[in-house]
Amino acid sequence: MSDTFIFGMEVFLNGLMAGVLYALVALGFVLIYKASGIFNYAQGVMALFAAMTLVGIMEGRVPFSHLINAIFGTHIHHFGWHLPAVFGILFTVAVMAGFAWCVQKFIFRHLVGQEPIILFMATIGLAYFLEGFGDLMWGSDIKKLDVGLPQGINLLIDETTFGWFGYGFFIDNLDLVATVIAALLVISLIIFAQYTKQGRAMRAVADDHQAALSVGISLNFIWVMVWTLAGFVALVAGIMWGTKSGVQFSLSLIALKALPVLMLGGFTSIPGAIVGGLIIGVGEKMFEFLVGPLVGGATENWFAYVLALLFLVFRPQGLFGEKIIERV
Amino acid sequence: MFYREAGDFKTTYKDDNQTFPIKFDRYRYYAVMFAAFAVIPFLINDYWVNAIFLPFLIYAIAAIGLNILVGYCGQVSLGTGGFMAVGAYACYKLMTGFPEINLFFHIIISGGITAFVCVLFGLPSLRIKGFYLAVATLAAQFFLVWLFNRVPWFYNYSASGQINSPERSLFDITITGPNADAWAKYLFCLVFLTVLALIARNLTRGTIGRTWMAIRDMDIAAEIIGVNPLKAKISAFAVSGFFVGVSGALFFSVYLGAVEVGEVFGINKSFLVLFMIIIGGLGSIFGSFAGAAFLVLLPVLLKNVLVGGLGWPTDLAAHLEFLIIGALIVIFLIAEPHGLAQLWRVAKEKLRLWPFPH
Amino acid sequence: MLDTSDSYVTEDGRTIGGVVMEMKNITLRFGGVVAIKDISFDIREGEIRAIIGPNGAGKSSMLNVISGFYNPQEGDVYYKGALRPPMKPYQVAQQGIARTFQNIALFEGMTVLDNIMTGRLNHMKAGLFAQAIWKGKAEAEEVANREVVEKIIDFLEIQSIRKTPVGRLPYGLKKRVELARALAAEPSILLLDEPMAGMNVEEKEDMSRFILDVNDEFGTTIALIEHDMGVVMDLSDRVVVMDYGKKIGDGTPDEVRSNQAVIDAYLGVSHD
Amino acid sequence: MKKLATLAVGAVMAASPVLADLVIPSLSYRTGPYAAGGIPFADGYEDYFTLLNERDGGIGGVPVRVIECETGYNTEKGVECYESTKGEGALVYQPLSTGITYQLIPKTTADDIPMHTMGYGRTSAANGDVFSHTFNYPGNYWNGASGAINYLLAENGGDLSGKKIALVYHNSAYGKEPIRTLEELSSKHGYELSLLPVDHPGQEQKSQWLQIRRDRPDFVLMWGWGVMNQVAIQEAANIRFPMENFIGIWWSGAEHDVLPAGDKSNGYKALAFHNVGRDFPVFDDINKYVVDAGKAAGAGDQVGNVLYNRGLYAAMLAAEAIKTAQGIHGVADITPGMMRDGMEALSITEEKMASLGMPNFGPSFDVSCENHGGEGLVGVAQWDAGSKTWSLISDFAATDGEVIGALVEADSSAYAAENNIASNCS
Repeated sequence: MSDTFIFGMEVFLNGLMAGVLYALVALGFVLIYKASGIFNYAQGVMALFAAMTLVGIMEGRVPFSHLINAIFGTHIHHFGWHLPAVFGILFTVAVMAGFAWCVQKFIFRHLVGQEPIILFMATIGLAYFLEGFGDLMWGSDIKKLDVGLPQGINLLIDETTFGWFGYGFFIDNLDLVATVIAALLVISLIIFAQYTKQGRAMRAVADDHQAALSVGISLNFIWVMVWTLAGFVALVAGIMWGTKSGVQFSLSLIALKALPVLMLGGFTSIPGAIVGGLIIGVGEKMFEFLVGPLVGGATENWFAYVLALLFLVFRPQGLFGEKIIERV
Repeated sequence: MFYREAGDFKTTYKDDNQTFPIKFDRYRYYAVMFAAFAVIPFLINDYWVNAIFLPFLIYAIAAIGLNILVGYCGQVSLGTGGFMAVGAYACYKLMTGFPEINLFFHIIISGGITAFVCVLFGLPSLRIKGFYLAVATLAAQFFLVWLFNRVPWFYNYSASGQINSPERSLFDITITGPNADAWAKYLFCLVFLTVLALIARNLTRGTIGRTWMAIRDMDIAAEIIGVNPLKAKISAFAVSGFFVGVSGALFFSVYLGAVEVGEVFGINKSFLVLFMIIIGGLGSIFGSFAGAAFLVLLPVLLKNVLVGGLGWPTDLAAHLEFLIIGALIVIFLIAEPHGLAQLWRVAKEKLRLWPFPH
Repeated sequence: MLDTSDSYVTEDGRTIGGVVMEMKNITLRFGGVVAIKDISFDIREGEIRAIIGPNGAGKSSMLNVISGFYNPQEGDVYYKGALRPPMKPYQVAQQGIARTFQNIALFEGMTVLDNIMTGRLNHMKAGLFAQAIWKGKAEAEEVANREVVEKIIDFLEIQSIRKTPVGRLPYGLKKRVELARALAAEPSILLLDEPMAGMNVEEKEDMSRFILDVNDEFGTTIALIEHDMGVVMDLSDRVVVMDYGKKIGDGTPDEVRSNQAVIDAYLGVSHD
Repeated sequence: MKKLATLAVGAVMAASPVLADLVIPSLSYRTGPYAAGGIPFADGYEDYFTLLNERDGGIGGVPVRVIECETGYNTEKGVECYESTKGEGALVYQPLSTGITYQLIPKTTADDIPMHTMGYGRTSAANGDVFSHTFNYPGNYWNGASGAINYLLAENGGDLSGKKIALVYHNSAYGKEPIRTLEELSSKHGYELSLLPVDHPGQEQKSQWLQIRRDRPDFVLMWGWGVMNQVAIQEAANIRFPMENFIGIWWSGAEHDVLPAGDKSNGYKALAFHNVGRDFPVFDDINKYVVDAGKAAGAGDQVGNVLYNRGLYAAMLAAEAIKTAQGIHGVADITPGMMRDGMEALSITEEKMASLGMPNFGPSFDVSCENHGGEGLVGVAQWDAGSKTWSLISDFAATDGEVIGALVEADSSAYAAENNIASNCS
């Protein structure tokens, strides 16, 4: 087997892993869009905020300490505790639920029935707000996040593939863990949607707001729940990316990675998000591997979008959409 | 009492088609033009021009351009930053390649080149709609920035990839470069803005504007009543591209003078201009002005109040700035989803009735 | 060219000319579903032609074929004596076929005046640059076309809502504005898709009067779809009856009324 | 109009007359994508001037007033900051961003205000004959590139032929700076150079590091900034690239760059043009007069960090230039133009640094009209993950002046031609 082929396989596998992470972010978008028709631009900032909150709680940082110090001239920074990750995650989920409630109560309840573009804009405003709020609460320094996830090369795969090809494949343990967690998350979401009362209500709302309302489902409750779920997904994504790079501003930019995935998979399809994520992940990594050296590299950012664009030109309904029949 | 249309009769359709059909509006418009051209240039200093007026004027051009595409034709674009970069780099290449030709023409040609590029990236709009199109235009954004960063020809093979605007003048008055006077830069951009705003107004009140709005409101019905969707969308992309290109060229040559593509024309720029037209009002030229003014002035104002006035640490002020702008966007949307322009219209309706509200 | 050899004059004194449009063996399918099956009929110049039938009979699909929105898989459309090749809807419109829609398709963000002005698009020729400059050609053209539109506004009695955004209008007025927009195109054939759907009796009477006046004063050929049998029989010169995508009757209102297949279709005789 | 009125009032209030002072604007970024790097630098920069005010009553008896202005690493905000502070009599700008630097080079020249871009900005500004108001002593990126190669030469017995060196760089003007120098040096020393760009922000670098793993370069150099540093070091650790063969530029060598990777980052190296750690007498004074007095900038928790030291060093160089200017012109309350003269006549010696409580804090160098870049001496620092400290492992050493000089000459003369700049020194 030629070197290019073996290397290509390694790149392919890594592309799949990256794709899973993209899918994870895209999933947060899909949840909210499906249930409420809101294209939530703030999803990336939510991931940042959730990760910041997790670090802040685990390290016992005093929220708004900088602001308090500036106003009252005090010097408080830490509560002086260190919580284990599990508690941190639980508290953070509670914070995200509170956030979901506030979002519903103070923003989207007042925007019911508005055009999608207006709702989209509101989420942009929300993103700005949350970014400023998060920085104000926890500070804009870079934060190390360690919830005990393994990182580094997986030796088993390295040795096995070395035995096969004479070249050991590099697979990051963190990526493996992320894949497993993402898979678990999707399965539990599907189970939740299929077999629980709230899940069925959520699907009903996604199908038809009016009908759901008429059979006595509280839209408000469902929307708070969906935002909480999206907050949880954001937290998971934030942990994965934050573990690798530390929790800092750029984490919010991972939303940009999810957009081409959404274009491919559609805004409403969970399987679409997953398959789309895999295609984008593999596509951009393979392009960078095969074509990147010829054009000077760093192609990944735009190639994901061009790939999605070309795909849509030939198939406007996306991966899983049905052919659009226009009517008048 | 003062603001009303009663007694202001139109006897010809021509009169009825005026930009400002109400007399009071017309006078106010003349007053603003007078102030902008004949008063402000004598009052401003470097700070006002470089920190407030230039960004406002140039962003207003970009906002009008984007508003034509998004507000009038309904094609959401997130590629504004990339298209501004096309204008900037075209201008740079023209300025350094043909120094004997006047800067004025360079900027116009840069607009034309951007219009062409914008049309290329607008072609998928025939098949892709709504959010999908918005995301698709991000392909243009990322690709263009990558391209200008990657191909050394665009930055004349300079060591770092930055482009610098050489000194150029018009009627022997220096317009670009560090020695240009504040008032000259201001007037140069103001002329562009005024002419382009008038063109935008003419286009949007006429046939082409109606085809754009028809496509925006219901594209299928528009096609059935005789609107060629290709022509309508492409012309919107072209006109919008021209405006955005001119603003990019001005942004580079007159305002900043030195530009690095990824930093200045990144994705944030696309979002910023989009916010301007949303806050200002989609499908409104006045709204483009209002939105640009709002988003240029507000941060400066907040900074001056929080840091200059209250003496807060700069980072706290910057965080609060984000927080307040975000909150304001949301509050605006809840109070008036159609932007400052609509708020202004409502205020005018009230004024018309004042002081007899019933 | 139109063959006007067999033109005739109706009882109320209108001249009905030759065949302006002819549909020959039209078949339209969506995937496996056959919406229209092998239908042929013609429309004569100056007449009011109705297409009727129960729900799902394929009437709207037929209208969409005429207006070029659907291209049929089989069959030919002859327009003004020549075979019409498959074309885009806007090209059909440019040939002089205008229409209204069953579920009003006005441009909600524009004023009544602007909506009607869109109907004049194919009469306005000023280029992009002329429009950008405005003064001169574009303005003159705007004013000239405005005059035409104002006549239609007067004719349909909607002067007072000229500058109102369409989104704020009640249903009945919207229907009228839509008619105005179609009329503004000065079409050779005017297609009306259920012009009286959802109206009360007075509104229906108004609308009937407008349709007759349009036909009478401008001599516009009209093809319409309508549910209300009474209205159809009163208005139209000839009627095509469709059921399950097939033509089951064609002729004057009286002929159609006595057609057994038509009676069965309307009374709901089971198909077996 | 109301807005404008408020603004005007604000401007008037800000401009209210004060007693003589030396105005030093600090264009900082405590927010945005590079906040983690901006905070310590801004703290160090401000703390040093606070120290001078508290301990010595300013410089030459005139107090220093630091005006901090947040740029968020954004060029437009940088312009606003420049315009709003220049009227206050700002003596020297330290814009701390490549974009703002390029933007201010012509402006500061026209306004006769000097600018100091220490270890960043436009490299060819070292040619003072063209760039009259821009200074980039004590070292620039091309010195950095050459310094790295020199260090590797020394490590490898003076021979790099046949070795493979990969450059991982931020795909921007900043990141592209060293390429030409490294290419020139590659033909001189016979190593093989491969280029691996990373797009902003650099959160995703799997492709680049997989390629490094495949190609097995002997050494990796990095021109990174922001999150790119943390991810690169993490990925290098993941593929088990030997950290001691991985050298970052000085902007890729702060504590927060290596800490997220934990122990695995042990041995990582970074270039340096100033010393690291807090083993200097000046820190006692900083603790005494600034931190313990509750006058520290920011949260006061950055003292002694690499980038804090850099801010401190920049402030020290500015203060010394002020002293030089005061000496030349015999005025204590100097103008920006005098400051420029002071910077051009600046001479940093070991004795001077020792007397400031900063012995061997940076290289000794002299500035002249032609040479605004100093001697270009570059050292190497290494990270010890166990004690969580950086330490200088190679002292400030000379770089390849021949290669760099030619490149500086070529780039600056192209700039001079494009902008019709006459010779400043002749």
